[in-house]
Parts: sequence; structure tokens; C-alpha cells
Amino acid sequence: MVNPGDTAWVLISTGLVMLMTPGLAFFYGGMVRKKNILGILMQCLIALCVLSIQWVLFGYSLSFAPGEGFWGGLDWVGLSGVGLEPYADYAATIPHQAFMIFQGMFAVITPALIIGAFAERMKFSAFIAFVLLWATFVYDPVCHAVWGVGGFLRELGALDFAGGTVVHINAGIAALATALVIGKRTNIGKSMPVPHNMPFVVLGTALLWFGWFGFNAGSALAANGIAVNAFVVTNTAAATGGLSWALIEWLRNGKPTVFGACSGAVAGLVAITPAAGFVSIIPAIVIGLLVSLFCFTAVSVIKPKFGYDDSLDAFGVHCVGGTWGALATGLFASKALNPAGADGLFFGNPQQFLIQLAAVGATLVYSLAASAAIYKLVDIVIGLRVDEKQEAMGLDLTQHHERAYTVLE
Amino acid sequence: MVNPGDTAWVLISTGLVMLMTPGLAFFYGGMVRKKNILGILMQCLIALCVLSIQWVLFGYSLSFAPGEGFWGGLDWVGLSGVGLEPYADYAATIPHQAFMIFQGMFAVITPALIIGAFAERMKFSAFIAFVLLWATFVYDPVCHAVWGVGGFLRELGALDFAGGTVVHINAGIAALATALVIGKRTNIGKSMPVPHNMPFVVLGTALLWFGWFGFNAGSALAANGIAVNAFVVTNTAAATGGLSWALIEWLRNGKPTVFGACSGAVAGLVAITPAAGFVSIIPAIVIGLLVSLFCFTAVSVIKPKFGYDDSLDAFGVHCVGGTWGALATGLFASKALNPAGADGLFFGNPQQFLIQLAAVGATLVYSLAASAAIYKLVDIVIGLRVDEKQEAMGLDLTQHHERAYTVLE
Amino acid sequence: MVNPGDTAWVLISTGLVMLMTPGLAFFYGGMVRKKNILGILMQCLIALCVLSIQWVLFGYSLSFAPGEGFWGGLDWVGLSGVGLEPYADYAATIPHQAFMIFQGMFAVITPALIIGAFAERMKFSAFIAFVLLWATFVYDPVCHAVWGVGGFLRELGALDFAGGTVVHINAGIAALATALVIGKRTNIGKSMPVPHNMPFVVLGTALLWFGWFGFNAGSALAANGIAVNAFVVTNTAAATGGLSWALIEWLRNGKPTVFGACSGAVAGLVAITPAAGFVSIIPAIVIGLLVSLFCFTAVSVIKPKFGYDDSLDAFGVHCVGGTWGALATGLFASKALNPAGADGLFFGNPQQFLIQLAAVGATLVYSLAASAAIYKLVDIVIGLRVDEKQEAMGLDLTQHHERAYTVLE
Amino acid sequence: MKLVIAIIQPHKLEQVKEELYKAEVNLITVSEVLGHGRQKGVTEVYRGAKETGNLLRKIRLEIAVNDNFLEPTVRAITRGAKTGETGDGKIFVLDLPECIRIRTGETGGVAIG
Amino acid sequence: MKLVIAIIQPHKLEQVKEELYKAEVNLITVSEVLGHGRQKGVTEVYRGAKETGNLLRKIRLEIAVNDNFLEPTVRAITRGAKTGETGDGKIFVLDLPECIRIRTGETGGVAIG
Amino acid sequence: MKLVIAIIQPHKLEQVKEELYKAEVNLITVSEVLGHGRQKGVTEVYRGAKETGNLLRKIRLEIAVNDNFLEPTVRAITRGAKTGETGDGKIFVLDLPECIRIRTGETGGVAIG
Ligand SMILES: Nc1ncnc2c1ncn2[C@@H]1O[C@H](COP(=O)(O)OP(=O)(O)O)[C@@H](O)[C@H]1O
Ligand SMILES: Nc1ncnc2c1ncn2[C@@H]1O[C@H](COP(=O)(O)OP(=O)(O)O)[C@@H](O)[C@H]1O
Ligand SMILES: Nc1ncnc2c1ncn2[C@@H]1O[C@H](COP(=O)(O)OP(=O)(O)O)[C@@H](O)[C@H]1O
Repeated sequence: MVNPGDTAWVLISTGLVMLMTPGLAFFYGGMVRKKNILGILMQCLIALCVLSIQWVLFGYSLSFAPGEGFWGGLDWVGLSGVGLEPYADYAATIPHQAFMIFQGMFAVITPALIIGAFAERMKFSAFIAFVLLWATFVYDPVCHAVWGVGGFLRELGALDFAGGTVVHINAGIAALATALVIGKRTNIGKSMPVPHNMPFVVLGTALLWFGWFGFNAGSALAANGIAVNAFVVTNTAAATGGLSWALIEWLRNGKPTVFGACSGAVAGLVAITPAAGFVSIIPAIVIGLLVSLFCFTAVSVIKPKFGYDDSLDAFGVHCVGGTWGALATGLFASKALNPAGADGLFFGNPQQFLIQLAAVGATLVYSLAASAAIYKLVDIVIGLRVDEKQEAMGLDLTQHHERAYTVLE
Repeated sequence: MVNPGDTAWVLISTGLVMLMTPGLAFFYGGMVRKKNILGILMQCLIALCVLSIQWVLFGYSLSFAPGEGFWGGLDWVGLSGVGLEPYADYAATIPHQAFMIFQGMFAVITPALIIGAFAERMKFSAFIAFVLLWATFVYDPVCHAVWGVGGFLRELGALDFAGGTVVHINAGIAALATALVIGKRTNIGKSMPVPHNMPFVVLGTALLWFGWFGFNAGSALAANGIAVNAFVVTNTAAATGGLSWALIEWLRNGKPTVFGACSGAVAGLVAITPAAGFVSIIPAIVIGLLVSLFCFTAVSVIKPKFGYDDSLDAFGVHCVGGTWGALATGLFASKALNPAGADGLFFGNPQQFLIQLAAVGATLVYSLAASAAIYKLVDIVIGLRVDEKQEAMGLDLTQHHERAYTVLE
Repeated sequence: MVNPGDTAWVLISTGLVMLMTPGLAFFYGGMVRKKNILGILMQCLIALCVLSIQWVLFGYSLSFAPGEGFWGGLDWVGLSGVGLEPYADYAATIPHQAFMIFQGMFAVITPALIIGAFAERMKFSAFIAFVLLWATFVYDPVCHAVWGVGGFLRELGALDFAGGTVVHINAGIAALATALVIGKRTNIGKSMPVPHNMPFVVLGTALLWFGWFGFNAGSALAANGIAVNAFVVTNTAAATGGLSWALIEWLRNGKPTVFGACSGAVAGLVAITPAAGFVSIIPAIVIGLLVSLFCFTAVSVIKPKFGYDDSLDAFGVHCVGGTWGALATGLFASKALNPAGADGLFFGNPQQFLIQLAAVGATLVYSLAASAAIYKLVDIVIGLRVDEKQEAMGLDLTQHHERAYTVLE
Repeated sequence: MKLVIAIIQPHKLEQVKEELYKAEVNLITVSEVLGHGRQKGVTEVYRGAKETGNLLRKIRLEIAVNDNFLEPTVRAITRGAKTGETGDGKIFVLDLPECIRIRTGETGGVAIG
Repeated sequence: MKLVIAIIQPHKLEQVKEELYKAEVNLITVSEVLGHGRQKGVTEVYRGAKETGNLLRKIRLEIAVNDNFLEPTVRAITRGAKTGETGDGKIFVLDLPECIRIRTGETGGVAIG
Repeated sequence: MKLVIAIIQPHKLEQVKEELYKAEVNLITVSEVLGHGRQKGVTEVYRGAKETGNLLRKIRLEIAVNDNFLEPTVRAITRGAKTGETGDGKIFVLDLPECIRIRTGETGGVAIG
């Protein structure tokens, strides 16, 4: 039966997750140069448009219709059979469409996360093609595998509360694939472009943090104790992640930066995502403290060493943070907290850690391969990059015939 | 009896609708020139202040006290008799004041929508007078006619789920009236002023989209299936509207713009508003796809042809989009979805389409005449326009003795 | 028993209050000079991080564990014993941790309010030390005294619905203490620095207003009539405060300003905070109208006269507004509205006014003394101020090695 | 050759540009500046603190011209920018001994246009 | 007539303006520029990538004066802007053959003030 | 002494700076300007209204040099800024009769560097 309290919670959580895509747009948009911010904002906005439609037309069906290990099938195409009564296999106390639209917002933001990797140099037409293909052939299957009835990682017993594998590892490794395929921005190297509007980065971080309460605590699909636990550990991991990154910078560079604190907060949010319904407060602190160490290393040590141009660190934050979170779930999960979950290594069940490893590995391999293939395909058919002159002029003018800011008046 | 789940949903929806007025402020504020943004922000902010007070003092009574066809009367002045128990004629499971404050936010944003029409040239004192008069003599009666117990369009059977006539047609046609009365901005024509801060336009769009979930899904006044349906179709129509506008630009001008995608998303939200509780997903897609065609034509073809200066297209988006939405409700509404509604033309009831036409017509005629009269009156008594020198210097400095941005330090 | 509707409401309210800290960051950040905005944003962000952690580790225990008059003790350190079942002494229908995290957001924003007093000249390292000490030795005890089981002002019968004493007087008087201890910014006086980004001030105001619905209406800890009442009076007082400040300026300076309307709205929100669950609509209007008079006087008359540099008026708005609100609660509170409250002076119970006076006095004295002592201590150990050259260059570059905005590209 | 620097009112830019095009002066460089002149600024007020906004927004034009274009240029600017009220601005004329077009390496009068 | 161009530290603007007013130089044009000089910038750090912020924010003043005002102007700027540390900036003095007041059409020395 | 003013493409700034450093010209002042030249701007479109973006973003360099540095400076700028397409920009060279270092009061050629 539909419970109004649970429904209210899932609806507002859906709104919060929707707000994360504009949040991400400002988070990323503040980081690029003035001439490219509209490129970022537009990619995020169009992802929201295109993928909202893809989801109700067939994405939801591919992901959640009861089906094979990898593929939900086409039974629920156009939402046929997806009504206003609960569908108990997913959520017993809210209308089925509430579950559908909540999940839809995940399907929107996940591909949008990849934008950070190829920022400042990708053609808009190619972006639309890519995002649609990626959602259909990477997001939907991985989502089904982990969360769909019959999904093979779900059957395996992999725990992913709100999207460590489905969202962050998946998008993060795709980010690496795309960064490698598209290649570096021209003329960077000696002097890296500097974020053109740090307050926008902070605004984006704030909206992401706020929205993440819906992302994680909404994933309980009810306004219950598990939702409250998820809310509390989400906030805690964000806080420890933000503090931790700032402290690492303080020790290493002499000063903590706003950019660092924002990055750390987001990393903490990423890492707690798969664990939020399964771990309690002390593990959340540990997860948050360590994720910034891992991500900072990826971003400030590994990336410069290998020289790939993951422009806004979509791989360095989401894949690295998501992997740590998924594995940490295998360490810290506790059935005492959530009987629907499992015990992790530290609660006497090393098996779970191995399952988590397997789920991470499977996601990494599939997503890396499929994302690279799709991206390459788009390159061949449409061409990924704007030409050098356009890159110099910026995406705003060349892809959208607009400027972000006027200089006069 | 008060249901906590429904109450939670209506309260947070109220918060979301409140946020739409600042959202609108940034949406509009980003579009004007640097020297006029504070003029926009201030008009929106003061509308929020003044109309919040008007509403609790007498606006709510005029609109919703059980009364005549056009006028709710003064029984509920100062909220007397409007308590914390439910008032079943409007909403049986939430405190009466929750319904009151939810509606209050509609009464705030509707007049604020008109600001787009006379942006960059109106005196602040005249604005306050106008907004107060308009709310009292246009918004409150139209609201009563459509939604109030005893309202004549309600009796007629007109469907308006969340404000197609009451909010968008009403404000949109008033926008045209005011644009015609106040006249064009000086020195525009050859080169139209360019939006000074596109990221603010995007921020505003994001807040509007987010807030609109409260606007439409909150209008179910309960956290039930109808709310979920409204939520889903709202998101879908926004997405299709945004995509559609971008595609139209792509075909017509060679490139899709961020401004276009934002405009389209807002147009989609406008159009789905009257229909949200009565139509399902496929009609929502149709409504969203077509609204951008209509609004694009209004804004980019009709406006330049006729030459009125509806500066930020309050008429072109809200009146045109709202009219389409109200009529589309008469086409696509379905009792199978919402038994409290009616069947539309495509569900075998052409009658409903005629009722919708009548409601649209009545609103257009009344609001056009009354708005023009009020605006003219304010012109005679106070004077609508700043003088030419003030217009050249900008409203920020001349109306508020402030500047939006410093240049140095 | 856990009620999903109440839980949904408290969770989303917690999210709303969390959003107030970034809201405050933009409210304050827009007011400072370009070179110092990141200093503000970082202080707010790190306060959110550090105090979120302090709270779950020991702050919540100090504040709310059942204890002495001033001190909650250490029983709930690390959230031991704070579970997912309700704790009826605080809230009978939501998980105990939901109450904990809701209160945690208050513990974050309260110290962040003080930032306005010492903006543009404080060392970041000193800030972290101060904020941690202040939260532990000022916020936690005052919070316990007023709200904790066994707290001495609670026993006394002082009414503080959502934090007039605990939050606003407490932070506001601390602001005065810190402004006096750290001294004035250099080179101001002849020409006061001008807000560098007024739209950010408006954005911050909007987020604060929006979040305040959670702050006040969430303090009902249930989605019931009291929550609705709190919501309605909160919006009303914000509106009247904003309008009132604008009108005062209009009369006194010839023009109403956006900055004034924003300041007034925030002042109205401050003043209604302690009263929100105890007073009805007419008192809310009175409270909002008068608070702007008091705060305007403090900010524009008293501050210039005495010459202290409370840079962004944390004292002038929060202490003055909070004091008026706490006293007004003693005037206007009514048991007819909320039986769990008390009657105020105007409802025949002068006693309550005296109790409010006592609570205000106790908070002022304790917080002033303790805040000054802590601040002085930090000065001795770490040093509060950046040196003059750093102040001239700005906190962004010198404390965080970052700039907010790029000039080129 | 001369380098003409003009300080004008922001809202006059469009008109000045038009007049310049009519005078066949097509190449210009524009920037935003703040000016303090005889014109009194609007008093700005921030939380009661009054600022006699003594720096007003202006537009600065920089135009390199051959000598025979000097007079038309000055006249075009004047036509476009004049309102007759204080704040209309100034035109400064400097000698310009050399001018180089980066694209071609051309120098002197031919490089100007 | 001379055109004085000065590059100064941003936080010295108020003092320079004051000194100029004392010297009865009231008409100035101000803009924001970035300067690279002997002064070392603060290193900026973005996600670990260090930028030796080699362009520092400066203020550029442009002041047209009659010849007899040149020295007072230079001295006023120096008094207001000097801290004795690198980064204080430079003053450049150019010959100004002509000056026109747009409002009145006046030219030469009388148009400057 | 000479005052060199160069208008270049924004994305060429880094390269120009490098070339200047190679030529041992280390002191420069940079600002953002809008330019209208032969280069056609990208048409901008706002809700269907087309703007022939006739003012393009450019970078303005101001470099005071001693006479013997003039040629190397001009050459360095040219090397760094040239793409061979319209929009590459111009270099203007003015005589600079006097230059003062604010910090020390030094004047003339020694104050330039
Ligand atoms: N002698 C000067 N040196 C530098 N800039 C000047 C000078 N005189 C005027 N200006 C610039 O021109 C602008 C307009 O000057 P103003 O005196 O207000 O106009 P008007 O000469 O028409 O009365 C000033 O704001 C300033 O930027
Ligand atoms: N030769 C020059 N050409 C152009 N600008 C210069 C020149 N020398 C100095 N500047 C400007 O003056 C500013 C201050 O110069 P700097 O060498 O740091 O100061 P100081 O001479 O006091 O040591 C520089 O940032 C630059 O903007
Ligand atoms: N005569 C001039 N006066 C002022 N600025 C000029 C002049 N000629 C060129 N410029 C500046 O140089 C920029 C580049 O000029 P443009 O004609 O586009 O390049 P090119 O000479 O390489 O074809 C212009 O945008 C403008 O800012």
C-alpha cells in the first residue's frame, strides 16, 4: 500500500537528485575557462533533457524490467505497466512511478559525471550521440546487473546502496576511457588553465552535498531508520572528506584551498554512496578520511605522472572514490545495522569483500571497454573534437553562439 | 484528519514554490544588462515580501473564502477562521494553513512573472503599486474563479491542475498589456541587449525546474499517486521542451543555444502545469515537444514582426505556453488516470475542450483588460517609466543606489 | 514509533538547514571585496566539515545527553546509544539519529554566523581553532541549558522554539566580542568597502529564507499543525522584515536598496525563530516590522557611532534581532496556539516575559565572556590576524593560494 | 599617424561606433574603465553607509589612424558621444610613430587600416 | 600637455586618489590590469597544480595634465603609491599634443581640466 | 624610450609572454579589451535575435622599453602572436619621454627594467 510519508520522502529525494545535475554543472562550470562554461552547462542541461526522455521511453525498462543478468528487456517500454501502484520487488510502499522517476535522476547524472573528462574540447553534436549511446549500452546494463531483478551482480550478493558501482565507478572509468580517446587539450601543460569562477565551484559543491541527501537517504525508498542512517553517514563522510583533503594540502602545499575542500567533500560523498545504508558512523569517518588521500594521490600525483588529460578529474574523484567506497562496504557493512544487507570483512564475513571486489572488477572491465568502444565509434562517425581554432575561441562561441558574460554594460 | 506524510509533502512543496521566485529573479536577472540586474532582483524580492503579506491579510480570503463566482469575500481576512485543522473542501488531510501558504506562493510568483515584460525601464515605486493592485484585482479574482469554492470557471468544469490559466495565461497576457502600455526601451532595436550573465539564467532555470516539482506535484495536496504522476510528467515535459527548443534552433540557426534550452525547459514546465494531474507520459511528451515550437515562434518570429518590447518574453513563454497547456488538457485529460478530473477530446469528450477554450478566453479577456487598466492608472498617478537618463544609467544605480558588481578589488 | 511522515519532514528539514550554511557563505561572500570571498566561503565550508564531525563525536553528547544544568556529559560520545529508534524526551516519532542530525545542522551554522564579524582579516588556522573551541565551550553548553534534558534555562521555562537564544543571541554577541578583540580592518573608514557581488547576497538570502523553513518548521520535529504554523509565521516575518527595512531606507535615504531588503528579510527570519511555534500571524507581522527598525538602527546608527568593525553586521542583525525575538516570544506566546508552550505578557502572563529576559541575559553574559576569552586565547596561542600586507593582498591569495575569479579568458 | 584615445559614456558606445563606421573608421579597441571627472556620481548606499560613487563607469576607445583620418575620427566620436551634459568625456590625441600589423609584418600607414 | 600613465598596487588606489585631489588633480581614468614585474606573485595552487601567479592585479591610472601640473601629479602618485617594496609600480609620461572636451568641443589646455 | 602597445588574440598570450621572456623583456602590463578589426566575429544568437558579435575579446599589452629593446620586443610579440589569419592584431609604438619607478624614484632608462 502507498504510504504518504515514504512517498513524500522519495519524491523530494527525486527533486534533490535532479538538482545535483545543475549542481554538477556549476561545480564543473566554475573550473573551466570563461570561454567554455556554457559548453559545460549546456552538456549538463541537455543530458538532463535527453536522458529524462530516454528513461521513460526505454531506459527504465532496460534497467529494471525483470529480465536477464544484464538486460531488463523491453516489457516496460514507454512506462507501459509502470503505474501508480507499488511494485513490491523494488519498493512496497510508494507508487511504482515514484521509484521509476527517482531512478531516472540517477540515470541522468551518471553520464553527466563523465563530462569532466573531455571538458573544453568536445563537439556538442558528438556529445549528444555519446551520452545517449552510453546511457543505453553502459548505464542501463550495469544498473540492471547491480539493482535489477535478475541482475547478475545482484544475484551474486554485491552490495551497492546508492550507486558506488552503478554510478561512480561506472562513470569514473568511462571518464578515463574518454580522456584517453579524445586526447589532451591543446596548449596546456606549461600552465594549466585555472578555474574561472571558484564561487561557482562552491555553489556546485553545496548543491551536490544537499542533493546527495536525496541520492543516498532516498535510496532507502522509505522514510525509515535506514534512510536516517544513510543521511547521517552521508553528511559525516562529506565532512571528513572535505576536511581531510584540506589537511593533506596543508601538509603538502602549505595552505588548504577551497578547491581542495570542495573536492574532498565530493570525494567523501562518492565514497559513502555504496555504503550509506550498511555502515554506521565510525566507518563513515574512516571512509571519508581515507578517500581524500586516495583521490588526492590520483589527481595530484598519478595524473601528472601519466599525463592523461582528465580535465576536471572525473576519473580521479569518481572512479577512485567509488572503488574505495565499494570495497569499504565489503569491509564495514553490518547486518546489525541493516538486516537486508550483509556483514563485511570486519564483521566476520571476508566473503563479502570478495564479492565486492568482483563487482568492482566486473564494472571496471565492462565499462572501460564499452565506453572506449562507444566513444571511438562516435569519433569515427561524427568526430569528437572541435578543431584547434574553435578550441582556442572556446566552446561557448563556437558550439552555442553565445557568450557567458558580457564585458561592457 | 491531518496526515503527516501529506503535510510534509505540502510543506516542502511550499518551500519549493517559494524558491521559484528567486529562481525567476536569476532567470530574468541574467538576461538583462549589468546595470539592471538589481532592478530585477529587487522587484522579485519585494514581490515576495509584499505579496506574502497581502496574502495573509486579505488575498487568501479574496481568493479562497467560499463566495461568489469572482470574489471570495472577506470572511477569512487576517486568516481569521483559517486554522490548523483541515478544510476539507480544499484539502482533507493537511492543516488549512498549509493549503493557504502553499497557495500563497503561487500568489507571489504569478505577478513576478510579469516583470519580464517591463524590465529595464520601470520605476520601482510604480512597480510596487502595480504589483499590489494587480494581485488584488486580477490574480485574486481569477484564482477564485478557477479554484475557489463557488468560482465560476470551477463550476463550469474547467480543469487547471496547477495554474495554466490562473498563473501563466493570467500573468502572460498581463505581460503583453504592460509591454504595450509602457513602450519600448530606448535605443534598442539595431542591437538588442545581450544577457549579461548566462550562468545566472541557467541557475534560475535549475531552481525553477526544481521548484516546479513542488508547484505541480504539490498541487495534488497529498503524497499520493496523482502527485507522483504530476511529478513524472512535469519532469518529462521540461525535458522535451528543453530538447525541442534546442533542436528547433539547431535546424533554424545552425547551433543550439543554452538560452534556448533553458527557455524551452521553462516553456515545457509552463505547458504541463494545467495538465500535470490529468495526463500521462505520452501526452506529456507531446505537450513538451510542441510548446517550444509555439513559444519559439512567438518569441523569434511574431515579436520581431509586431515590434512590441516584451523584454524577457513573459508573454511569449507564459501566455503562449500556458494557453497551449490549458487547451492540451482539454485534449489529453483522462479520467482513467484521475477520476477527479475529466476526459478530454482524445478520450471521447470534446465538451471538455470547449470548456477549456472558454476558460482560456475568459482569462485572456479579463486579465488583458484589467491589467492594462491598472497599469495605465499607475502611469497616470505615479508614472511608469524612469526618465531617459536614468534608463541609460540603469535601474540599479538610479532606483536603488547600488551597483551589482564592483570593478576593482 | 517511527512515523514516516514526520521522519520525512525532519530529514528534509535537516537538508534545508544544511543548505543554510552555503547560503550564509554567499550572503556574506557577496558582501566582501573580491579578494576575500574565498576566505568567507572556505570558513563556512570548513565549519560545515569540522563541526559536523565534532557533533557526532562529542558535541551532540555535550549538548543533549541528559545531564546537568549546563553540560550534557559524555554518555553519548561517538553516538553510542544514539540509535535509529525514537528517543521520546526529544522526539517520539522519529529515529533518535534524525533528531541528532537535525540539531547538528544548527551546531554548524551557529558558529558560522560569527564569521561576519571578523571577515577580511582573520587567519585561517586561527579560525579553525576558534570555531572548534567556541562550538565546544559556548554553543554546546548554551544549547544544553536551553534545550537539553536537565538544562537550566529549560527548567526555568524559557521558550526558544528554534534558536533565538541558542543560535542568534549566542552567535551575535560572540560576533561583537570577536570584532572588539580582533580590531578594525586597516584602511577602512573614509570609504567603506562595497559588496563586490550583490547577486550573491541575494542568492544567499534566498537560500537562507528557503532553508529557514526547515530551521523553524522542522523544529516542530513532526509534520503537524505546529510545523505549519511555524512555516507560515516564518515566511510572514521574513516578508515584513524585508519590506520594513526597505521602507525605512526609503524614508531615510530616499531609495530602498536590495541590500536593505535582504538584510531585513534575514532580520525577520532571525526574530521569528524563537517564537515560530508559539505565536500566530499578527504577532509575526509585528515582530517582522519592528525587527528591521531595531537592526537598522544598530547597523546604521549605533555601529558608526561606536566605531567597532562588525564587518558584515553579525552582531547588528543576529544579536539584536534574536534578542527582540526572544523577548517578543515572552509578549506574544499563546497556549491556545501551542499547549506545550506558555502564555506571554499579552496573554496575561507577565511572568513569561521575565523568564525570557532572564534567558536572554544569561546567554548574553555567558557567551560574551566565554567568546571573548576563547578568542583572546587563540590570539595568544596562534595569532588572530593576518599581517597588514596579507590583508592588503586579500585572504584568498594569502590564506588559500587561490583567486576567486580569473580576469582573462 | 595618430593614436586617438576617447573616454565616453557607456550607453553612447553604439552610437559612436555607428558614426565611426560612417566615417569609415572600422578598426577600434574598446575597454571598460572607471572615470572621475566633473560629473557627480550617484550616491551609493550600502546598509546606510553612503558612498559618493566617485568612479563612474566609462568606455575607453583606442583608435590608431592615419593623419588624414584624424579629424573625421574626432568628429565622429563627438557626434556620437555628445549629450551636452557633464560626463560626456574627452578625446586625447597622441603621436603614433610606428604601427605594425602582426599578421603580415606590414608597418606604417598601410598597417593601420 | 602630458599623458601620465601609472601602474600601482590595487590597495593603494584610495591613497593615490587622495593625494591627487590634494594636488588639485581631479580628473582621472582608472582601469584594472594585470602586471608582470619584478615582484614575485603568490603561488596559486589548484588541485595540486601550482601556478606561479605571474600576473598580479594592478591598477592603471591615466591622467591628462597641463605641463605645469606634471610634476605635482607625479609626486602625488608617488606619495600615495609608495611602500618601498617591489611591486609599487611605474609612471610613464607621454607627450599629449591634443585634447578635446566632447561636451563643449574645447581643445588644448583648457579642455584638460 | 618607447611604449609598445600590442593587441593580440587571447589564446596567444602565453606564447607571447614566453617569447618576451626569451627576449629578456620581463616587465609587462596586460589587460582585457574588445576589438573590432577586419576579423569577422562569430554571430551570436539570443532567443533568435542574431548579434554579429562585432567586438571580439582581445588582449592588450603595454610594454615600456629602452630603444635598443624595441626591435626585439616587436619581434618577440610577432613570433608569439602570429597565426597568419585575420585577427592577429597590431602593435603600436609610441615615444616615451619619461618613466619613473615609484619604489625608488629612479627615472629614465634605468627605471624601465
Ligand atoms: N584630464 C583627464 N585625464 C584623464 N581622464 C580624464 C580627464 N578628464 C576627463 N577624463 C575622463 O573623462 C570622463 C568624463 O569627464 P567629465 O569631466 O565628467 O566630462 P566633461 O568634460 O564632459 O564634463 C571622466 O570620468 C574621466 O574618465
Ligand atoms: N617596463 C614596463 N612596461 C610595462 N609595465 C611595466 C613595466 N615595468 C613595470 N610595469 C608594471 O608595473 C608593475 C610593477 O612593477 P614591479 O617591477 O613589480 O615594481 P617595482 O618597479 O616597484 O619593483 C608591474 O606589475 C607592471 O604591471
Ligand atoms: N587602427 C586600429 N586602431 C585600434 N585598434 C586596432 C586597429 N587596428 C586593429 N586594432 C585592434 O587589433 C585587433 C585585430 O585587428 P584585425 O584587423 O582583426 O587583425 P589583422 O590586422 O590581423 O587582420 C582588432 O580587433 C582591434 O582590437
